[in-house]
Amino acid sequence: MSPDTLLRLQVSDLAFLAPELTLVIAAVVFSLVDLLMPRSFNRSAIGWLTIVALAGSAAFVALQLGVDQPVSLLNQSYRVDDFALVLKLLFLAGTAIAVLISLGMKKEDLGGEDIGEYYYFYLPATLGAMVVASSADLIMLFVGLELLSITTYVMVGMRKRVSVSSEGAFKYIVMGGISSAFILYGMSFLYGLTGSTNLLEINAALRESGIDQFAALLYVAFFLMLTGIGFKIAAAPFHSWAPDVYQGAATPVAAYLAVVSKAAGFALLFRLFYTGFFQVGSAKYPLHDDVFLTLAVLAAAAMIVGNAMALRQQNVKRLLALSGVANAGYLLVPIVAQVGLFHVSGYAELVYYMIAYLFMNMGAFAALAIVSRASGHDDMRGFAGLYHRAPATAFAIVLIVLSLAGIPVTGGFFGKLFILLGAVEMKLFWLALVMIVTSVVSFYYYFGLIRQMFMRSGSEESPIRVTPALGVALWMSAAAGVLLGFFPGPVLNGLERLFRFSTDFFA
Amino acid sequence: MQTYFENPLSWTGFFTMLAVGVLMLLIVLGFVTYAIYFERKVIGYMQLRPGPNRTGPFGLLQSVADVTKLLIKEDTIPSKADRALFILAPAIAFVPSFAVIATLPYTSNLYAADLNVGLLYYGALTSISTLGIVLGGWASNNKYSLLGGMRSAAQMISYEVPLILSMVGVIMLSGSLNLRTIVEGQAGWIWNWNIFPQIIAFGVFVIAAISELNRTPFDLPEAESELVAGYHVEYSGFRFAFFMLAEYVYVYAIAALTTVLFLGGWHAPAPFLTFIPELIWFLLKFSAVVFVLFWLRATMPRIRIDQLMGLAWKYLLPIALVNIFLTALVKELLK
Amino acid sequence: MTVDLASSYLTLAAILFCIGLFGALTKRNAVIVLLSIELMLNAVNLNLVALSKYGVVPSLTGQIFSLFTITVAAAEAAIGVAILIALFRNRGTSDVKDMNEMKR
Amino acid sequence: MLDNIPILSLIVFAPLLGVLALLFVPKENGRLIRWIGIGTTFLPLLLAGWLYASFDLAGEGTQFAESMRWIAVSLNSELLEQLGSVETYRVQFDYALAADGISLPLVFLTAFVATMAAFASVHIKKRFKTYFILFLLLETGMLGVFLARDLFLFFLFFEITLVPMFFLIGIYGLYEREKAANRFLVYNGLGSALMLVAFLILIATAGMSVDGASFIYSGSYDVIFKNMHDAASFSNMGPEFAQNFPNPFFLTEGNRTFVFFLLLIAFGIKLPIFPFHTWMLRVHTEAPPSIVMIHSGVLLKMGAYGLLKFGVFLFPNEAKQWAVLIAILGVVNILYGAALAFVQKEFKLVLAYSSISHMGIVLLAVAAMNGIGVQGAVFQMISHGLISALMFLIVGSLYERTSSTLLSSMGGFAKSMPFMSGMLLVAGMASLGLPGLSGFVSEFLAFLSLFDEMPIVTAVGCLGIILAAVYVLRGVLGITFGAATEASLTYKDARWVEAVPMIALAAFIFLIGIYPAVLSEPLQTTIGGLEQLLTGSEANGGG
Amino acid sequence: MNNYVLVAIFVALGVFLPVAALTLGRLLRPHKPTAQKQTTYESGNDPVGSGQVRFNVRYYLFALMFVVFDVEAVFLYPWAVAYDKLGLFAVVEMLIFVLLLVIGLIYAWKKKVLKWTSI
Repeated sequence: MSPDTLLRLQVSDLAFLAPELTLVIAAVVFSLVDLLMPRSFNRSAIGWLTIVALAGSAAFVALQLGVDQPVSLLNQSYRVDDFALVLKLLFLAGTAIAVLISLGMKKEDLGGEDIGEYYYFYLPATLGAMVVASSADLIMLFVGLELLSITTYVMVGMRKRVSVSSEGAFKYIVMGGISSAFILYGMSFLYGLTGSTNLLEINAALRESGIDQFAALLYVAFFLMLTGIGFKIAAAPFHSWAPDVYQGAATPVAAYLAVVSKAAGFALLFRLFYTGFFQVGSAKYPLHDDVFLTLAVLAAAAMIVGNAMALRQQNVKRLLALSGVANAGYLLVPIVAQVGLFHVSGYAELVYYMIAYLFMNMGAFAALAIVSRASGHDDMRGFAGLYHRAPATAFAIVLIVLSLAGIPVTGGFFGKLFILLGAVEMKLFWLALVMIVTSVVSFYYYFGLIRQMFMRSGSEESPIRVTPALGVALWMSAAAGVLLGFFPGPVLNGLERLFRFSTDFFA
Repeated sequence: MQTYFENPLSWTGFFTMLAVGVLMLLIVLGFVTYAIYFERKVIGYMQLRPGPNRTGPFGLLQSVADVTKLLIKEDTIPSKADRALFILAPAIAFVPSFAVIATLPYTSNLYAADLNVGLLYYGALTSISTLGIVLGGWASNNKYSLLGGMRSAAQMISYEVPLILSMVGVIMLSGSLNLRTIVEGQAGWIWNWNIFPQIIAFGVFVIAAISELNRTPFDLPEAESELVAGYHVEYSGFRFAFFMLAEYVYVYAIAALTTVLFLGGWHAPAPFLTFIPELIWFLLKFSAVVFVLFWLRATMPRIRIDQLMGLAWKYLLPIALVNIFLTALVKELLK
Repeated sequence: MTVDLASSYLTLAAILFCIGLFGALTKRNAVIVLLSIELMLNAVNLNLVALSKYGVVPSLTGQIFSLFTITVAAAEAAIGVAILIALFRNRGTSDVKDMNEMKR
Repeated sequence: MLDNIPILSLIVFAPLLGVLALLFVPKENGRLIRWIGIGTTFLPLLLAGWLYASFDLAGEGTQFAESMRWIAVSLNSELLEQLGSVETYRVQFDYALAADGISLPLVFLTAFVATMAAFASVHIKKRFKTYFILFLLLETGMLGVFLARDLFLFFLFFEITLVPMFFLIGIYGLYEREKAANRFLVYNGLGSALMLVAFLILIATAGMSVDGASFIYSGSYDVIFKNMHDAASFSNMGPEFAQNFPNPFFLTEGNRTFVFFLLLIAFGIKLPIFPFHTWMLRVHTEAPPSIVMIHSGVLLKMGAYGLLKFGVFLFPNEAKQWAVLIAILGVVNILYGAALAFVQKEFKLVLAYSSISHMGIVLLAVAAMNGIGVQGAVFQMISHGLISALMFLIVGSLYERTSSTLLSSMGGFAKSMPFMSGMLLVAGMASLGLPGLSGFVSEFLAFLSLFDEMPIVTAVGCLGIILAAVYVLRGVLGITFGAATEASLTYKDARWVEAVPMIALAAFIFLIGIYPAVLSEPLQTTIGGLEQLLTGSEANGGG
Repeated sequence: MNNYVLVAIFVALGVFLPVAALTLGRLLRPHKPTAQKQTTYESGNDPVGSGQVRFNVRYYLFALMFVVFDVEAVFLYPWAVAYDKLGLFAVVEMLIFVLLLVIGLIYAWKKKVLKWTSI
């Protein structure tokens, strides 16, 4: 590949990169604002500006939605397709809510002195997630992933004076570093066997040449990458870091990790394994089937381990972390239930559940932010007697918890339902059973929150003050959960219309 | 030489190369011995005193005597020191300084290794010496040496950045990292020498290079007045000699590199002067650079440490960056 | 694939990777843990560079990839140490075994 | 006239009107809240009565059907482009309600028991507003379950009952209320989860129908029913399609058995069948009396109803094949419940185990797999619903006075509380199956139906009736005529707000006992078809 | 390839020299250690505490800055070599890249990282 044959970025292509560029420019400008403004300047403004920037970026994404023919930029390494665009909207929405939650919290619980940095760090992290969603090249995928990871390492460790924060951040960076190394190591083999880092070219090369010759290496590459991605999406058995890291992180950061970071991991997994390994294999080495069988096993493990471990948790952040592990399992199911006679990729199901998951998880963290602001800790008992102290908030939390538990009629329920339907269509009965039985187990700890709020009395009786930002975040999440429950049709139809497996992945 | 590079490796080739290596080693050692003598003389004359003149004719054997003294001096290792690292540190400081010599070209035909990434190789290896210095400071288990080592490392890495960035302009002009190609690009009249189109880079390079050498006015790591002797407080005998040796070998390397990068290497300043052998031109330029280094030592006072760091990051680095884009701009305009 | 040469590089890379992984998971000193991760990433670099020359289809891309890996590894190491310093200031130790403030 | 009014929707959602009204009442105004709560329950009751009255006894199949498309999600449009002839392919969940002969009496029972339980809620002492809101939500859920005509809607209403029950047990129950609520939630959640899997498998296979150029997956009971019983109806999708692909919507023999067992376990938990019954004991002892009335009177019937409607009607072959198993499970339930009821020291537990025993009779009737059996099962459901509601109503009233339900601490109430004692006797007699009361009819039908098929099993089951007589008499007689304590003489008899529902419940027990046709006639409309189904299914079987 | 053999020879010689010199030195020099000789030097006083004291975090910050800009150089070098073939757009791209890093520099400047306050 000589430099002359490179497909260079044209100025006209910049329009396609507008969402990303918005974030970059905003991050740069905000950092300068933060630097140059005097100490007396209220840094919350940067938080609001961050939301504005996210909204602007989302507007650009929304304008691009519905592309017939995906646009490939930067020598085929960056794709603007509906797969990516929808996920980008998801990332942006999740980030905006996380920032909103932050705005309702005390400065000391977030970044202390560095509150300005705290806010605008969300931008590069989200940018990384967006790059992951859009890239069709191993290098690009990796760079995006690392931009996201490294920024979040810092965000977790932002509260420098808090010992658990540093500890969580350190654990996170060690685990994140190891997982990056695994992903990279796997990618290096994939590259070596095909001579390209472009996913489409990799797929074509693997399909053309047949894999018998070096099947072992290919399997090694797959398992290495899977291990790494398993860490990133916190699926069991690679989840051990999650509870510690979430506990160490500030509440909105934990929410961000649980939603945006995880969703980006799924984008990576989806794109990498679908595009990379689609129809790759031979009679002797059915790689493609093995890949998805492995994912199924991983999904089952995540669901079982996540839910089982969450049963004993008293700390709500750790609980949500483990619930996130279980949810990673649920989210893997539609990826496993892939192409069949009457079923093409679980994209719509996956994204629908992701949307529901976004709102319910953000809502749960907003609730935690409200409660821990009043009680000063993250323990379950902080919720005790909430019904008496803030009935409306308690009601909103009930809606969110119902959605998390997957009780009808909520977004969480329909998300799981459609995932199950897909799995059943593909005759993955065992996986469907595991999924549903484990989600029943999850009732126990989700309803534990309800037990605390309605059936116990707390040490204090005074009403809890809910800051407007937190209130908005909470109610928005609760309302979205309910709306998704009553009207799942439009969203799902929209997703179904937008996503085309053949064009979004293979054009 | 060339034949040995192109043909498959044979034992003859290997031994030839070994011979070249040994020869270079001897030359470098000779250079160091007399560079020290030369330095003392230069500074002596500048300060209106004779300099060393007792040992041998004109004091020519002074350095030899000094080396001999170091060789037979008792070598103490502090009981609290980390023994393994303490022994290792001088070697780590010295080895890269000698290894970089391998890539320097002297004339169009006289060179050791012809690396296509010569400049990168130079940059990569020199930074290893920093490790030796930090290790030496750390292993001594002495407060002065630790601080000296840390300071030295901080200084060296700080100045390495402008040093490396200042070379980017030169690379852009020649389109290669190969030192010989860079010199080839400066043939012809004197204004083809990189020093003129890259005058900004040259300024940055020289300042950064002096600082890399830990020489006055940037010799803070060994600031006698506050840190006794810096990172090598605890070193004596020949171990100390190796730190010194590394320093002077770097003087050699930097002087040669400056010549190659900016002063046209072996090229004569004008085409009609090419009758003088290339090696002579090279040596002339080389000696001039070395002399300037010594001259500076005699002239300049030591700067303060806060000024030192500020200079690197606040002035040299931005200037080096600006230089890169100025070069790019000019190249685009001239296209 | 030029199997002979490549496989020796790949084996070396695999060994380095495993040493790094072992170190990252078992060492008590946090700095060594970070170094081990660097070792893993460098094993990957070795792999990439070797495969860019001896892979099935040799190409420069592997070397470009390794540049990015180096960059990312640097950033990761920098932040790792920064976090470690913050932790050390809070806790006064860099022993991984002491990082257990959050068990339940 | 009825054709124009969505009466079933009105029945189902009438309680929500009360919820809406309650939201605007300040929570301090306890009296008003109670009256709104009780008053609201009359709405569905009246509507259900009207429904019962206007039910066409001569008609076949379902009546008052309502249907509205709710969720339609198009699927895999990408594949369709390649298929060509198919234009849309979607999953469709309808809001579909309809009443048939089996659901009709159950709806009435639900509305009736709910009203009675609302009266019994006078025992609730705290957080009235929340209580009644939850109570009415629960009623909506229960009514919906019996009327839903779409698998998905059924599941939805089924789940909706879980949450209010959880709160009602957890907030208003006795000392171990949280544990009871948890048990309830997890067990029932598991049951409904398994049910969901079974439903989804059904939807994804037998739920397929072709409407012009549209492929539709739906949860419609009618579609699935048709497909399950008529293998050929799968091929109502165009012939060119059937040739090109193996039918992907085919349930293999193994799959059918698998789904059947999923359903058996799912509804078995709710029913509850023997090994899955522990949660129900806790609920019976810990929940407030009014809620136990609902629970024992209605919620347990949801399991039986589901088993009948989805287990037996959709899988007649499998049900027949495993009838012996079901019968044995029934007998185990009967004997186990009866035996343990005999040794309990707590009256509530006696009643709880008696419920298990009585539900065993339902199973037994179901196992018969004939018209009389189904009739017996429904009779038993209704009868037990009424009896246990009455029992727990009385127990609640007694508990309010005695603060204990230990058999040892109660006795000789006949003197101080003649009315309540009388009612207790009526309930007890009905429970042990005294002729002239509802229990007799149902038990008679149940045993009669099975006797032809499995005489030995039936005979063993009959033992349970004798045991029932023993434990009921032991409990009831002890309370009414046993040795009186000093305190028992000071208790006051029922207030009118307690007496009215007791009388009403007892009246229905008598009514069914004396004039069973009131129940059997609407039943016939559905069972007629079932007879045919069961006898004919062997010829058509194998889907 | 052979170029690197020569480089290796240079490295080997670089290693050989200290080893040889120090071994030779051992034969020549006296070796009479005393405890006094082997104490750590602290301007003639008895040493206090450990020599490996905690040093200022500032050094670390410089290391960080170095890493940032050294890695920048890794990208600048290939760019500079291939500069003639890349054209104006690559200049703009590199300008953006460098500007982002300069913002990092400004950040450090404003946060007083570059100001040397203590030892």
